[in-house]
Amino acid sequence: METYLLQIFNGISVSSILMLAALGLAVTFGLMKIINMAHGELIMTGAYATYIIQGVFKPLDGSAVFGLYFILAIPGAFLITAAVGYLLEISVIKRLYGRPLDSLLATWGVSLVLQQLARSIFGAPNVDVKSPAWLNGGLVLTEGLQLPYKRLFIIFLAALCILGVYWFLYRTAWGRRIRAVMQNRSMAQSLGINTRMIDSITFALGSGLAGVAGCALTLLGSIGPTLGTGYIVDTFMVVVLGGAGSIIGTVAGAGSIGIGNTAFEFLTNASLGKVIVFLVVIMFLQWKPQGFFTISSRALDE
Amino acid sequence: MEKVLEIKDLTVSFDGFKAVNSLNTSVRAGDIHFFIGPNGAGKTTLLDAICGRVRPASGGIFLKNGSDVTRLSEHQIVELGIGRKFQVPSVFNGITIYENMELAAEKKRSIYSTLFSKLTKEQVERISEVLNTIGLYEKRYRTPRALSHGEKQWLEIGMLLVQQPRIMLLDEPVAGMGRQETDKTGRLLKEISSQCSVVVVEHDMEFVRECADTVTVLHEGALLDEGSMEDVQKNPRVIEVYLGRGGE
Amino acid sequence: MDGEVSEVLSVESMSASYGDSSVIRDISIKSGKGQVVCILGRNGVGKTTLLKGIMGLVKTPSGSISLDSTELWRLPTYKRASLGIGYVPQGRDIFPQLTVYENLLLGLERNKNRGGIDEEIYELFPVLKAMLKRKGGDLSGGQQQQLAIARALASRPGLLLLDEPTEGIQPSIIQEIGRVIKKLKSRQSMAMVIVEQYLDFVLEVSDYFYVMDKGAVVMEGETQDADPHKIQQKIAI
Amino acid sequence: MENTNIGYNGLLTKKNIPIAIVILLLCLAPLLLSDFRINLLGKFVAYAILALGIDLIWGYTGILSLGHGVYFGLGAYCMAMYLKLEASGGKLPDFMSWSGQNSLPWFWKPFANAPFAVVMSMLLPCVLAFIIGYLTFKNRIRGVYFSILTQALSIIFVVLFVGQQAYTGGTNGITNFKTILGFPIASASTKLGIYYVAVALLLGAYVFCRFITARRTGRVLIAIRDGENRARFSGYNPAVYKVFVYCISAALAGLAGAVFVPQVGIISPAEMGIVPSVEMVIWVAIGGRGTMIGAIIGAILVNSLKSGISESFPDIWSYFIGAAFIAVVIFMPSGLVGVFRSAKAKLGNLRLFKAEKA
Amino acid sequence: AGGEQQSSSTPAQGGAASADTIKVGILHSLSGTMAISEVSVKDAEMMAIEEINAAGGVLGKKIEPVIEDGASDWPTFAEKAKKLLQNDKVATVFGCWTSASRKAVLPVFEENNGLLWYPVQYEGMESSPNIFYSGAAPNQQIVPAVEWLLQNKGKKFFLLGSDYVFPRTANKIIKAQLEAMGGELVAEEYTPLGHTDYSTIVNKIKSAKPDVVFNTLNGDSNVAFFKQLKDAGITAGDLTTLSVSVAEEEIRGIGADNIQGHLVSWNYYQTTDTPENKEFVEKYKAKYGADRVTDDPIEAAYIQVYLWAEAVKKAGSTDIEKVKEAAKGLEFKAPEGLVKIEGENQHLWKPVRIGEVQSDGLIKEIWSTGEAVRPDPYLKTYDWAKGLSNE
Ligand SMILES: Nc1ncnc2c1ncn2[C@@H]1O[C@H](COP(=O)(O)OP(=O)(O)OP(=O)(O)O)[C@@H](O)[C@H]1O
Ligand SMILES: Nc1ncnc2c1ncn2[C@@H]1O[C@H](COP(=O)(O)OP(=O)(O)OP(=O)(O)O)[C@@H](O)[C@H]1O
Ligand SMILES: NC(N)=O
Ligand SMILES: [Mg+2]
Ligand SMILES: [Mg+2]
Repeated sequence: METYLLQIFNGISVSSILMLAALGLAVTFGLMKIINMAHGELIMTGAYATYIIQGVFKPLDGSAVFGLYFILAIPGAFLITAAVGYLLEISVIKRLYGRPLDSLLATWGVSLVLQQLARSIFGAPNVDVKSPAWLNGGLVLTEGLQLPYKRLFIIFLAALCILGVYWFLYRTAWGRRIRAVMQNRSMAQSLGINTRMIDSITFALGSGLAGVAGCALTLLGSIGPTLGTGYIVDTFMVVVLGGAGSIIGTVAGAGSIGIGNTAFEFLTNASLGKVIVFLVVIMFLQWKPQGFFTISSRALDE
Repeated sequence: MEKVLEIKDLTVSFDGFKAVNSLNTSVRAGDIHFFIGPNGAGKTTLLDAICGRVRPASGGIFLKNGSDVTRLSEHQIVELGIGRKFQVPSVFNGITIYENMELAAEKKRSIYSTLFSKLTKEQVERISEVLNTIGLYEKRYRTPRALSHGEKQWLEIGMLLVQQPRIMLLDEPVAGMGRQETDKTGRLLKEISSQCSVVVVEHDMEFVRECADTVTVLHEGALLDEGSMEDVQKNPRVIEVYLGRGGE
Repeated sequence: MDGEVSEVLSVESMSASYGDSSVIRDISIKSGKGQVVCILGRNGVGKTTLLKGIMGLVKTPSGSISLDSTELWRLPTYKRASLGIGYVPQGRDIFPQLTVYENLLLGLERNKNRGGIDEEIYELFPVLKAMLKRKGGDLSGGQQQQLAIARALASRPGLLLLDEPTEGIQPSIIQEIGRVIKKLKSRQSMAMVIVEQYLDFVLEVSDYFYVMDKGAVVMEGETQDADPHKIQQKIAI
Repeated sequence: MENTNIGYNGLLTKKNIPIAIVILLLCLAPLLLSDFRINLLGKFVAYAILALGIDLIWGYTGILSLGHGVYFGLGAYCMAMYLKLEASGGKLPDFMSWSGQNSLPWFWKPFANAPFAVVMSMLLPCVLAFIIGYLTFKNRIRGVYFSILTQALSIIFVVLFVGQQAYTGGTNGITNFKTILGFPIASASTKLGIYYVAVALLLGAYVFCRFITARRTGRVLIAIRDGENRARFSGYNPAVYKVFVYCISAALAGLAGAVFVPQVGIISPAEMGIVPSVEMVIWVAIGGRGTMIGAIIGAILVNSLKSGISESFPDIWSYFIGAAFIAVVIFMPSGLVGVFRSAKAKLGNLRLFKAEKA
Repeated sequence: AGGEQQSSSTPAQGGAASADTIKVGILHSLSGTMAISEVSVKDAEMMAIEEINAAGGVLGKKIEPVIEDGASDWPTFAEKAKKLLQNDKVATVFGCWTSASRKAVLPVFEENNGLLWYPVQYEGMESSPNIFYSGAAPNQQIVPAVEWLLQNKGKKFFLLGSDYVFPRTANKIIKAQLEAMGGELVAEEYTPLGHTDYSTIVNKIKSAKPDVVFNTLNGDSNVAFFKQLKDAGITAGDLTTLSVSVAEEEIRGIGADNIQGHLVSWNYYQTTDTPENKEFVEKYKAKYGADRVTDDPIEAAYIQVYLWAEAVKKAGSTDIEKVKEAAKGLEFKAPEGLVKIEGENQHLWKPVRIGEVQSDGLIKEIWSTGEAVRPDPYLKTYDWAKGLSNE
């Protein structure tokens, strides 16, 4: 029984990680139509940002204050990665709007460069980010059922980010501007919106979210130059399964892939579990070619 | 005259909103049949239903041979001889204007025939003729990307002309055209109506008056009036919801 | 042109091109407060391009464009809009995935201190009020056209550019739009440039007209003095 | 956009000068380059065959497959099975015995026959592409949805091939070949022979693709790329056309895989993965999509560059390659061929007038 | 950061070997997923070359390294191996990490009669005349570890590995051994390389209740596994894990506090107490930074360069056949202790050590064979291993 309860919790936990990792992509890909192959490297940037911030706090290691670095690391990773995203936007991405397939190629180049950059700066081997003490241990429900605080924290963080992004995009004037620009750049301009600025901000936002995901991932896994590569397909799958352009879809997509993955992994093994989940996704798309939350359109193309 | 298209009890709804509501009407062979009505009356939606773009919630659309097009896919409907021009001009930007015409002129649209067969001499001549008619002969080796709004309208009409469907659906063909072009379009329609039936949606009343054999007025998805233009434009309801009292 | 009205828009010897292909050469037009100026011409002569040039949506290699004596030529599109231009493009350009209401709110962007949408707009286009929550892209063609006009009017611009505003609109509303234009004109607060094919409409609402052919003005004059047949002929060649 | 009016003329026109030059250069290369370089070039020629297929579906039809590595891999595995069986000389292949397999699985047996293996290297990808294509295109899965779906396909295949070590050699893949049709695979003359076969196949594949694109079929494909729905309302069934080119493209990828294996001496599941699949698309983009010659040049050039730069700067070559990708996309949106063409156009060679006269 | 040095020492390439240098190839993944491990190994090889050159080189000539990037991709390894042998005509190559990359280059070395020195522990069942294996064969790492665990920790084994040839083959060996020695297999799980979520696996471990988890995970996955194992409230005190692909370098990425108390099996640790090692660790840290650590593959990579140089000196030539002949029985005082090249299969005699991870990230030896163990890649000396190899 406990095994099954724990497995359900694991499913939710994996979903929340996927959600966090995919949220930035939901913005840059779902909204901006940039097929951002460097998304994984932005996640990596967030993880290394966390590493740097931890380094600053290193002298305090041992004291209770040290654990607080992580609270700072979340906005820190967001800002640093958003800044990287901003630079990327004004140098490369801005030339690619309306050319989604070209964006795939250029961002692929970007991902190669970022990976190598990480290797040059931080060295090829993995680095260690020490988790804050207050996230060690877990919520003990029964003897065999212990929910790690780290995973609970990530679930909380993912929920917070989703709500924040949803509110920002759908409830604020900025969100309205962003959506308008993404749908029709020249008309938005004609209405007095500084589309260049909106583009940069939006891409920076999506990148920053990837950074937050990277920060969270330091709690669970390795921090190395290729950290992001493992997430790229899964996150695209999440966004596509949910329906590109829909934040709620991203939640649904992450939920079903995450829970599916853990369930099938539990019943079979990790490899087969992945195969089954992907097969199910492929079959699902046959039935709903645009994912869970379809955005219908009367226009002839698209 | 014999009916080439019969719309029976057609309802199209979007999330509960009935854009077309229990509509019954028919189109006769060789007719130029206009659908008019206020913005949002459901005219475009009706054309969408006829050419398979939207699936009706209920009702059917029957051809002369009795087949119900609401059960067919888009290209099958085209094969049965229904051609469509869209409200927003849509042509293929990646190939030249001439090639756009070629694709439309194709009779068998299978891979085999596009790979191995050649267009007949008549087809080639027809394309040149139509290109001249629509005034794009000079530009035929350019891509339509660089055409103005009105020119694209013409190209789309031209493609229909070489496609030679049995029923032609035109959604606002003269929108964005000048008087001259509008008159020309009118003449064209009359010419081709000898070979096929033409269904037109338009807001240009002068044009309607000029060309229409039959006029159907839609309002809120349903039929408001049907008959000749002289008759329907006297209908006070039509004047109220559509024509306005300002003169027309 | 009439010397009394204060000049709002003045385009002088502007050229415009798409990439390498030049479409408009050396064109000059003017419009003053409370004045409606009309651009006529056959398909493909460059009317839309002219408006896009004013908005900064196409390359304008040479010329000068001034709005209330501010030079626009070097400014990006959004700054031009912010200085007080409302634009209704050909093809409507509604934001398809935003609701009607959001589309209207975006009309206020250039004038951020305006609180909300004037009730007047809804009176003018009652259909919009009924559909505030519907997605812009789901509207019918004519409804979208109305929305596009409403959106441009929402911020009360000093200059209104309308590209074939009556296209796809039902006759009764065209009359209504005509009345609105006249009303706006009578307020003397706005200059308007309208591209139109619908001659009757133009003659009714405009003060001054330009006929274009192949990227240049080939005829211009006061509407009241004009002979419709002459204009028609000029357009036809 | 690019290929405005190819195809009105036969195959023997000035349009074919570029391909003639490329093939000639490839034929003369062995006189100038070392055996090692020729072997490498032969591998790039295999990639060029694959690039033709990708160009057909992407450049012409607008279908972006991010899983073409799968078809390449399937073709390669078919060939590798044949080579492995020939190498093990009737005995159980080495990896099978160390994976605990005691007898040759039934589906391996026919691959001892070379013609069968070659046919299968194209047929198998083609059949898989048909199944995938039929389902997805019929159900109107399009654009990035299709791309991501093919990514999933690619992951599935990698994981399956890795997992079935006893049948596929697992992560290692299949390697350690000895002979091909009885000729020692390592000998210089065999290698040269294979190289020329590869060049001949490239030419064949080019002619085949040009045949398709020069016909009205090519125009239909572009029409589908630019407006699938519009094409539908013009009476064409996009699904049929898409399945058709997708299958051809997969078969070409399979062929490329079959040409790749004897030259490189190994195929592993990683070659079916996302990374190679994306790179394949990049070759075409850099060469110039929508032009067959661009695909060939892109494949050969990008790979030469990658090999060359990684030899000179083994630690930091990613910087150069990454920057090159970015630069090409930004500054040469139509690829190398596009740059060449616009340069030509600027020289006053207005094709319009010629077409006018024709 | 490591790796700046070789750019200065990478000579111009392409020409034939000049008279006063001997070209050698270095072939590792410097990019891609394997770079996390292989870059350090490359660094160790470069250090050895520099030392030898500083001491006058071999046969009066300086060693000139030609570095190539295998990019974590097996066909690329094959391509680069061909390039080194055919184009650069190198005297020998030091390279590879994964067994897959070694299998990929093996035919290239055999066809071109080249020489490869391979520094990583592996699954055995191989003995190419063109390869020297300086890492452990199964009987020098896995087999003694299983035996020790059975004696000291318990009988119920949970086998966890990455899904590729080394773990699968290693587990095949372990299973045969367990059966022969009265152990019990409770589960065998594989995860794809690069797998990052181990919550389900940890849950499976919890419910299987093994005495021992024998861990053959490779690379990044170890970080995720150990972090998540600890989060689930399982410590080394509750459950023993023994890893064969986790060394000091990997522990840095995992975080010492996450793996403290868990066991590993290798031939060498940074803490290994020999005078040679003291010097080696000092030199390595001086060269690459005080925060860097040495570990088993790094040490093996380092000594294999010396072994080759010694063999060349003894042969008086870089000719492959002569070097191979000279290498037979060659002994070397390595940081791990005295090692010897076994002529029969070109593997090394190595001491075996089981260690426990300390809070500082270093490993304390808790058991050792003392002297070097004879390499037995085909496990011919073990009765229970009869069916495992078809040789
Ligand atoms: N996908 C949809 N979702 C919701 N409402 C829709 C959708 N498509 C159409 N409608 C609504 O259905 C009604 C009919 O639209 P339709 O486009 O058929 O009108 P129309 O008669 O062609 O008008 P117009 O003359 O303005 O082109 C409109 O009120 C429109 O808003
Ligand atoms: N994007 C473009 N690229 C290149 N040329 C273009 C482009 N858009 C329009 N043109 C060309 O510019 C010329 C003028 O076009 P424009 O749209 O301004 O015409 P218009 O007068 O508005 O016509 P219409 O009444 O049909 O809308 C046309 O001949 C057209 O071929
Ligand atoms: N030899 C290994 N660890 O792959
Ligand atoms: Mg309509
Ligand atoms: Mg226009």
